[in-house]
Amino acid sequence: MSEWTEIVDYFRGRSMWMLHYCTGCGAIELPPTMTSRWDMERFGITPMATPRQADILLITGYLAIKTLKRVVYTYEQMQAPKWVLGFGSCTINGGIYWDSYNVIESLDKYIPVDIYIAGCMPRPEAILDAFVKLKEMVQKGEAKGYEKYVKNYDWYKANQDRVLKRTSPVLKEIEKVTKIG
Amino acid sequence: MADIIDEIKSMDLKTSWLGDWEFEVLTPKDRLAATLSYLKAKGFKAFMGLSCVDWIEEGNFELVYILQSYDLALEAIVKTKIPRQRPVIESMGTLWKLCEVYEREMHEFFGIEFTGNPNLKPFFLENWLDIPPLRKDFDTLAFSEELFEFKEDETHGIKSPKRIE
Amino acid sequence: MELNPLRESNDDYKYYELFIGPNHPGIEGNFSYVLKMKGHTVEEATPDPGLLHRGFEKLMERRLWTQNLALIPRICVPEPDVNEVAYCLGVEHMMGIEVPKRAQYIRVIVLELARIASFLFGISGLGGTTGHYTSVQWLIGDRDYILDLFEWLTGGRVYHIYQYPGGVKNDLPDGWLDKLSDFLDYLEKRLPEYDKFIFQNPIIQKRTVGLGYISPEDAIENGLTGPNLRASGVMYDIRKAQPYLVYNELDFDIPKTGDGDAFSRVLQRRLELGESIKILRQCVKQIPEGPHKTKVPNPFQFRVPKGSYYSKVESSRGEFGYYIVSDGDVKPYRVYVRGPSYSIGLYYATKALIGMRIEDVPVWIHTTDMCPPDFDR
Amino acid sequence: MVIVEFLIKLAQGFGIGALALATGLLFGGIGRKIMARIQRRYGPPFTQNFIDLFKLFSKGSVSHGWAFDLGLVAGFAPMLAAIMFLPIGPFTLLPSDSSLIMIVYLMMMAYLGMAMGVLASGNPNSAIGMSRALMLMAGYEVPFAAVIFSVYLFSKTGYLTQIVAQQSGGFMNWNIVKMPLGFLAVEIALQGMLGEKPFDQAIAPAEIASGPMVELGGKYLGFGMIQHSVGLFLETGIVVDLFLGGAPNFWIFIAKQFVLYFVVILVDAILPRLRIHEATSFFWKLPLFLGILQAVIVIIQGGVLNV
Repeated sequence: MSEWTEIVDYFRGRSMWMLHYCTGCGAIELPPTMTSRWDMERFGITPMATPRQADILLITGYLAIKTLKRVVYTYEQMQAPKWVLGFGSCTINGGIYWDSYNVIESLDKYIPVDIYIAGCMPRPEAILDAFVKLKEMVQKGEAKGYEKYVKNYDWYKANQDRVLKRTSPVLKEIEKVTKIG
Repeated sequence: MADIIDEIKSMDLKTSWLGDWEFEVLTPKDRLAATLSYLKAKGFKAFMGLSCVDWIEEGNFELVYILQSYDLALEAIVKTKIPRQRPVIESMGTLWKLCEVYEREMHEFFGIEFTGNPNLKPFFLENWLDIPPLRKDFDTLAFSEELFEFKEDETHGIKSPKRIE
Repeated sequence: MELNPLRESNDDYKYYELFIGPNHPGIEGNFSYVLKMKGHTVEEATPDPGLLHRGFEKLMERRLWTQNLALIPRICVPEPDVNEVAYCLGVEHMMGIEVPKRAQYIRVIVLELARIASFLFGISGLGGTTGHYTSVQWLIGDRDYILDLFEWLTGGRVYHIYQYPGGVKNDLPDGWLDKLSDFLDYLEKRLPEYDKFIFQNPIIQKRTVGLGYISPEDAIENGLTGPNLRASGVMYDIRKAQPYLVYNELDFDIPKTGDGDAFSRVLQRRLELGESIKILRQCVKQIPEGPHKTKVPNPFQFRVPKGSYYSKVESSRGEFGYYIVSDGDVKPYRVYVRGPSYSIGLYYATKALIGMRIEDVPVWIHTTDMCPPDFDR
Repeated sequence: MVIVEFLIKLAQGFGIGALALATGLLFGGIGRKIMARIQRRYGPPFTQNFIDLFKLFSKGSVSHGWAFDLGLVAGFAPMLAAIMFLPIGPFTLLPSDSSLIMIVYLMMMAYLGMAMGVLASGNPNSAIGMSRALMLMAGYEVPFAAVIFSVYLFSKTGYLTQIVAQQSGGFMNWNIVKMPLGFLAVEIALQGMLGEKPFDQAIAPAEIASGPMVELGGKYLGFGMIQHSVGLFLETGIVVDLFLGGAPNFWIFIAKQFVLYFVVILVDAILPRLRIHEATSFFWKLPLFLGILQAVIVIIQGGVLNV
């Protein structure tokens, strides 16, 4: 069966559909990547309108808490095999928003990331490079983030709930000092 | 242009030029509505923005209404102070409906109550339980470290299972 | 499945909810409208912002005056330079710094180039929503020439971080102005093609003429600015009315379309793009020799005197305003950012979208050229 | 013997189905390439659609109930069935006296099956998309029916092989020369049948997030793609048989199909999308007028002038 898997992986790498969800400011470099100058369709990468059809979830930059919730929904709606690309420094460690109260710091704690692209903002060449890398990884059968998600579902869910389903103030002692009225 | 300044001065309000095209008007809280409607009648028809400054040391919130007149090519910046302990002020939604959206934002970010504004629901933030974030005593770094920066093994109150590679 | 006996009389069954965004190709950026629909018609629209909220105003209070220059371009992604210039203008006014003539010209060049890039992006949005993909490909492709010029000048394609209180960071590289002229020649050659392909296209006209009419009174009352305001017939441009930088030395017109519908809003952008080319040509001719920056204190001693100031710049979307408050410290006390899309995206859309058919909603959104990062901040 | 004949027919049926699918996919791939070149870019390899289809069938998929599954099968099965009645070059698997009516009927069945499937997904976007698709069908089927009627009157038969035979003997015998108005009407209707701009309201990504396909993923989307590809083959094929004189062999047949598809792609590249009611009312105006005019001309020629 391993030959069959290899063939399947080969074709999966040649046809990766990307979800057309602009999660952050990195989305501004996607139109040049998609259009006539860089034309990522020549690698078989096409933007798709809905998560059901997509193979790649591109997290283009920082994630506000509100967006994280949508991203998790979206990721879970996508069908395996699926891959996540963390785009820009903000997804790695918060980047320039390292001290922001509304931006998560490390994407890998909430959903499994297969490839990070460093930089703010990464150039279209870097994006294409990441896609080609991902293609190689897929064809070698190395990009297995979605399996990691299934295996560690509780861990990821706990991390997500920690941010999304807060029931008490995060900074308790300060809350005691200043209360409205 | 100058007569407006003179008229405002005759109304017992402090006013001064901030730049070539803009002047500020300091008004007490109870005369805010009157000042704004006076300016609106004088041609400052466009409402450009509402902001707030948290003067934590003197214990006040300063509300800043930015108005624009297209005929005079002037900007009027109306400022009023309300106590930080009881931040309540009437809504300007009767003058500009648009203002209610800004008030909703200020309510969320500073915790100011606008009486008469029916729509003060959460706007930009979801499930926010701490003090309003743009207040000076809110420590965003501590918040960020507490909520987002945690080691993989730390539990933080939630039973966090170990990650399998 | 159970059928409700009250189905006919129950209002809940007449309506359904439809999300335009955040994960939807028809919305601009990461932003959402929750539409209450009846058939194909919108009955109620509720904006749901905050998906891009990063708390800029809080973060800026924690950084030095000059550190903030790296932060603020991120507020408006398609056209970041207006943020830097507006912030610098505010800081310079409060500190009383005189900016050299050459630096002012360079700033105008950067602003106008960014405006052209943003207009090309904005017009391509119309193509994307109406399915006119060839125009998207062409316009975005041409926009890349501008990004290349920026990259040569500043080192960054999207975020330039090129302005600094007291001037700009580097002088223009040798030969840059010639390349700029070449690009302008190229663009002027392309524009008639675009006019024919997009603005004279009968289906584009059919879909946008008469859509989402905004009267001048409505436009003023609801805080619309920039091309959206001018398309409604209120000919107010900050560059003309309250000239900053060297705009009073440059000769340009404010084109008048004045119908107030979706088509005239896009056409307004197209015509203003032509005026920007005119401005750039003059700048290339008139730019004086001289220093490109003045001496300012080092970043750790960079203190702005006590006070407040509202500085504003005409961006491609409208008025970008920075209300800056200083208490004399090395960090700003408070910075408030007035994004041009705020009033139209969060307030006016809730009125304008009512009664619109579902296929017109994305077209309306894109013709107003709203940019969610600038009101989410 | 009957069993052997049946088995041969069955094998031939599979073969024709596969052939139609492969041709449809290849056309789609070449169409993407042409589109890319118009848009000043390189474009995907022309085999891209095969890779996409293979990948879709290797993906996991979520079902939305039995009606969803059944609907998608009901969506592509009639398309495949219709191919069997179509003369492909000199070859027809199931010759029938009423093959024209049969094909038109089966084509409509396919869309209704698709409608049943996607409506079961319960997503409002697919409901809007499907209502648009059916409304558009109500638009293009009317001029198409008018043209079919004229062809019937002209050829005095509904047997496609016979219609093709009547057109043999050179270019001047083709129906496109004899009924130019009808061909024009069918060409416009073809744009709508294939769902290319300006008539791609049903899948408009920027408006309703790709409409009927919004909940389709993996294998289900694969079935949708098969339906589209076979539909492409069928719809261009029937126009070739009706107006372009059929073909002496398979290669000329697909060459003629490709010419039709090429025109469709060119129109698709330069026009944006109409609103749905504008599209339907457009079909009821110009193409319908052309179709009816053609029928009237045929009646006058045949009945009054007795040509």
